[in-house]
Amino acid sequence: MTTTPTVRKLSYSRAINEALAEELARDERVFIMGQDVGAFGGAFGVTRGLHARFGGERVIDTPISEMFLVGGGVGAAITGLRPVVEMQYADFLWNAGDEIVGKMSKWRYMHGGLFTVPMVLRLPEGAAGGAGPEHSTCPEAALLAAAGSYIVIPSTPYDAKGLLKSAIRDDNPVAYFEHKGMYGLKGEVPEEEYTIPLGQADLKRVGDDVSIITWGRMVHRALEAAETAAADGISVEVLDLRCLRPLDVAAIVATVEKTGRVIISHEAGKTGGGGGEIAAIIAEECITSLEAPVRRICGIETPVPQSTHLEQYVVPTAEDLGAAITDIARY
Amino acid sequence: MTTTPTVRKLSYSRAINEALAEELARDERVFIMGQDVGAFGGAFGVTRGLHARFGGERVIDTPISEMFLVGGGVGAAITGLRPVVEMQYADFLWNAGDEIVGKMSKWRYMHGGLFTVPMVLRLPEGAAGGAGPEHSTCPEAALLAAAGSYIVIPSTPYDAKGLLKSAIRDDNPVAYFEHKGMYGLKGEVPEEEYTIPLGQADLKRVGDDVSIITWGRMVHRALEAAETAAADGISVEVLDLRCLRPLDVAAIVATVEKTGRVIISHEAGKTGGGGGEIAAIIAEECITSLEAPVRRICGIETPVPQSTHLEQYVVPTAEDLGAAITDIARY
Amino acid sequence: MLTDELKIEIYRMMYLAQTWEQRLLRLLDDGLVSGFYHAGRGHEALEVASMVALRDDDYLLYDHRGCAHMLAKRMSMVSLFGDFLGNDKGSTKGLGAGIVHIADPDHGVLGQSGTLGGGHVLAAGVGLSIKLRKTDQVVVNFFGDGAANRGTFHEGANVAGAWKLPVIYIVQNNGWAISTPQSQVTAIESFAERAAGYGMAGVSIDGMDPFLVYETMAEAVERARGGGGPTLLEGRVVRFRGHYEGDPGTYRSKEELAAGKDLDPVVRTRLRLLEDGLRTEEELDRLQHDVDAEIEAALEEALTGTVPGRERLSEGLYV
Amino acid sequence: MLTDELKIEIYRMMYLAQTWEQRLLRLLDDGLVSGFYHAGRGHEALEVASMVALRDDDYLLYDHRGCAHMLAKRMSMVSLFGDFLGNDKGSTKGLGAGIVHIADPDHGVLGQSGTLGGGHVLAAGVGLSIKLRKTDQVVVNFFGDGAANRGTFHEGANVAGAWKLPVIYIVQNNGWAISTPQSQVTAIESFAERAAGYGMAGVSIDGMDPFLVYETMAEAVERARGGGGPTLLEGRVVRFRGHYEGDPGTYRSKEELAAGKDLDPVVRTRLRLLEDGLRTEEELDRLQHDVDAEIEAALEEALTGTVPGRERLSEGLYV
Ligand SMILES: Cc1ncc(C[n+]2csc(CCOP(=O)(O)OP(=O)(O)O)c2C)c(N)n1
Ligand SMILES: Cc1ncc(C[n+]2csc(CCOP(=O)(O)OP(=O)(O)O)c2C)c(N)n1
Ligand SMILES: [Mg+2]
Ligand SMILES: [Mg+2]
Repeated sequence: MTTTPTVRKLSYSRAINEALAEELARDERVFIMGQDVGAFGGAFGVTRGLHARFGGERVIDTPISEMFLVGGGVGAAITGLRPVVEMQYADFLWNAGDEIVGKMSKWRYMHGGLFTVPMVLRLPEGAAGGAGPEHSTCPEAALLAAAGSYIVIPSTPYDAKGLLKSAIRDDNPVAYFEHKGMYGLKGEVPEEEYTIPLGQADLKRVGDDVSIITWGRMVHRALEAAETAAADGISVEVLDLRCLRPLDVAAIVATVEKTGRVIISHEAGKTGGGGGEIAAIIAEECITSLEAPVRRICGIETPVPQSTHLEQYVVPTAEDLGAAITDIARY
Repeated sequence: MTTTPTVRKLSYSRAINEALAEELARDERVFIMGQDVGAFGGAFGVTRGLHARFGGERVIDTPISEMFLVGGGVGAAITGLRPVVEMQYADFLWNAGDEIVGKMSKWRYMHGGLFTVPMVLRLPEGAAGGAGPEHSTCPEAALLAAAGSYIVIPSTPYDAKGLLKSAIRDDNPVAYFEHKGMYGLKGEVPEEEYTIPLGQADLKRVGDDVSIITWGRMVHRALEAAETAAADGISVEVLDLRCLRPLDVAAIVATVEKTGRVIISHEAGKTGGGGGEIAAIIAEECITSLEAPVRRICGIETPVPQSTHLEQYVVPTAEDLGAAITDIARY
Repeated sequence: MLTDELKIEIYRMMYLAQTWEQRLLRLLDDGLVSGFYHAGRGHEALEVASMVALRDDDYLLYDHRGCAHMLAKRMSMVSLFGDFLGNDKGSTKGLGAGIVHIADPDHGVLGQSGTLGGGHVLAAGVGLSIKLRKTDQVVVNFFGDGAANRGTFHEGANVAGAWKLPVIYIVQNNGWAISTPQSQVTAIESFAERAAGYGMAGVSIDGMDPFLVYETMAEAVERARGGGGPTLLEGRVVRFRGHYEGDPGTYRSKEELAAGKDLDPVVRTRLRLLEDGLRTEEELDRLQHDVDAEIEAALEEALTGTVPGRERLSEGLYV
Repeated sequence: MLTDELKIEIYRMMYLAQTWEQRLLRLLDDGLVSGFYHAGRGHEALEVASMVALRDDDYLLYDHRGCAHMLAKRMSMVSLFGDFLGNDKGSTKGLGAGIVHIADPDHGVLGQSGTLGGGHVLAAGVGLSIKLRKTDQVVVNFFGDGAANRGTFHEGANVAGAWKLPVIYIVQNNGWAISTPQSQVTAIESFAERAAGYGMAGVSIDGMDPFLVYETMAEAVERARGGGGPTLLEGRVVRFRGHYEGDPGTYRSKEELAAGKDLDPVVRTRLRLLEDGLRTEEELDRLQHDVDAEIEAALEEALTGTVPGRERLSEGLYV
């Protein structure tokens, strides 16, 4: 008789921490830098304990210099190291725009493939607790045009750990978005080491009538909405893309062909969010499978207000999704 | 008997220059700043003559400090002036990412509407003559998510002048993209003053069978392809969006409903280019009018190579569009 | 000139700023005020005395460290409370709200960049605007020792120096950026050492001494108004509380903090006024009592405000 | 130590850089080489002598002003020609091509940021990498007086100073950024004045004197290798040609340019070698003749290269 392994539950934040610890231990070329990532453990506590365990040369506190954080990471990466850079907020990618888009993403290509740029940018994103217009966005789509870099957005502790380990080991640069509102979220994470390949979407729920294609924190609201819809007899499939690059086009096409009714949902505002790209791919690749117009259920198209009172209206809720499901199922 | 007014032809570059001169003369709050925009006349000669005519306090040479260019522009705009800032290359918007996305676009909203930010960012874009990965892109879609700023991309001398004058007079910030490869392009520009409202697409060619939705320099390749297709009996409509924000959704829907066959074309790479947004809108708003899948004919999905030999393969040609037209017409 | 009346006014405003913040912290404790607050306790002398040296039409780009600079720039306390309460009594009518995006054009309060250091280049642009409009205004940009290392500082300071713009950069050097001590991320002791590289006047002073701050600032303002160009004014200050409310602050030693608190600018200034015989104990008690009442009255009014509804979510995005 | 042999080598390399560039300009005239070229004529002493003070395993982030630094860092001339011809003889096999993105990992040539000043922060990261890997390499970052004003400089220099990284920032101060004179956009005369603000050694020298450059550089390298931290080395130089080929350069007076050309580092160094009796006229003629032949041979080989086909457009994008 085999014993069921005891299932361990970890928070999203701890899962990331564990991935970092394991990779720091495994490969001495890996190091972490960012603001207050050292003894303080990071603005959100994600790097807690790493400074004590690995020391100040592996876990480095930096000045408030985002261009250095990324550009310096590139410099270290092309000379043999594997930096994991923490931005205090994902929104700050705009403070290092050229370093991300022009240097991290292009250095290898534009120098004829002579270098690799194995670095990971950790980007805590999302609306959570009134952090305002400059500390609350989900800017992952800003990097869609930045060919050369991968874009990873895990939605569960399990995915967060497995994808981060792959990202650190990958020789391409990776922008890794982690939603601040999920740090406390708990989920199963095996004791044993594992990795998740970049570029594979994950069916978080299987269904027949309607597909929700989503990523990041919206996955959970989609699952909630799917649960509610099930009670009404509508079977909803939830596809978590997990990566915007490499993008799992096959998984997108498969779910569209299966249900013919698609809702795309992300927290970022609709215009210029990643959903446009997904909708376009559907319109190109499998439009004839559609039984209803595509719908995007996304964040508001304004900066995120500072006031928590208004902030609550910014991100689509499970109810918003529920209404869209009912609508599209009836179409 | 009325006399036909003599039609004046001006280059795209001169049309922009004229708009600048007229607005500098009309409103003393307007000033220009940028690298070498003074006596030198700008890297591409667009501001030639303005320094001599308006002096060094209206046409200001700046250091190589893109964050100051934009952020300083915001500072001037919220204290009563109307800066027109020239970036030497549109790609450099990434060097001032936070200033554009976080400050220029958000300052008004996030301070409760207490300020206006009447400024124009002139952004010379596009592949032309081997300027390489960091001086050749068409990054207009990078600002799609930057609600608060308008995005203008004129394709003819007439549009360039009329839209720039409107942009300068508008109390909202405007990112104005001008394709370097069009500076020499000539077209009719009336002697009389005129402006073109922001947010109105323009049907550059009327047709019945296939719609090409496009903007910027690709408009001309689309017209060329349309001409060729006409010889084969395919009637192509060319819709020049002219602005990505405000976006003329009605014009998009109208042309889709008319022809049912849509090609979206832009010079920027397909993934993360503005075409995704347009395709998504079609998939949401008028998918039932489609007789064929949407097609995107766009630039390559790599950085633009430095070598002119390779650069020629980067931007879709009229032939590429022609092939797509034939294909989609037959579908 | 630092008259006796000005000294009293500076003290009054410091006391007001401190007490106002205490009251705000109680609202936070009561759950009435949401979000991040970075208490300014300890920074009152630098923030208040420098602002008292300005005119109403001078500009301020404040920083996140408390609200004393805004109060001293004569923003209404009702508006400030309203901003934190996120209601329509606030300067931003509940739309911005919270310290980050308070503003008041009538008093030259231009707002803040939430990405620290964003103000460095804005300030240079405001300076350029003043020069082009040929007024004799000045603009002040506040920031911390941490934000001093943003590249925006280089670009703003270089232009301000090259074009002799009327910009005053005030670095509130409390030695810490959240948990990171200045010495770990910066080679120099004083940021004023960077001024010369931009052709700027640079001065580093005890930012806990309001009268010294006032006099240094008055000089900088005079220079700026007279076309003499920008100043980098460093005030050495002490952050009494955590980086934000809730920060355990374990990275800082008890001794360091205790030594810092001995320099309390509010307490010491009161003593000085008494020692110099400018006011009696009773007079100061009465002054403080009046301030307390003012604050309570302002809060009372602010609490009558209404929180904006969902329909106002996009208000102010476009003109 | 600057031995006589080193002096000859420095001269040889300067002559080579100058002649190599002449040859390249002929290719440009002939339409064989595409694109933007920013001639380095006049900058040879600074670019060559500083690189001669390095080892092969030291790193270089060059700038757009000519190719003398790359040549002196021992890049193959065949590769360099191939890069400009955009063919597979180039270091980037015709994929990067043109001065902006030449590279040679074996000689530590890490490439260039086409957005000027991008290298400032990369260099600091390379310095950090050296420190973490505990080698005694150094990294050199070249840039002009114009690019010195990018905010990236502040962020890179601050870190380099704070962490005593082995970075040498070389500013090639030719007084012009395209048409914009330094004095119009910068308050200071010498960028070395900015070094102290970062806890860096700063020195400004005549960049037209290769032996002085070598000695100053040797000191900076020794300091960096020994853990003494970064240096900001300003060389005052003259740009003999337009900003790019085709720039009429009307913004600069004939007198200024003529005076600059009188300082020709290649001509004057030859004279010095003769005056000091290190070599005879004939010996130098022979040396130059050999260099000329080397260049022609390299070009001949480079011209046999093949331009990459369309199918290679995305090569090297991902690993
Ligand atoms: C560009 C940017 N990077 C990082 C942050 C996050 N952050 C907020 S406050 C802070 C520390 C600021 O330190 P300092 O400038 O010294 O001001 P103090 O808090 O000490 O008054 C940091 C890192 C930010 N808001 N903006
Ligand atoms: C960030 C950025 N801004 C502007 C440019 C355009 N540009 C290329 S060269 C140049 C002038 C450079 O001057 P300087 O740094 O003094 O070097 P020099 O050409 O004199 O050697 C400019 C403005 C650029 N490439 N990158
Ligand atoms: Mg501080
Ligand atoms: Mg120069």
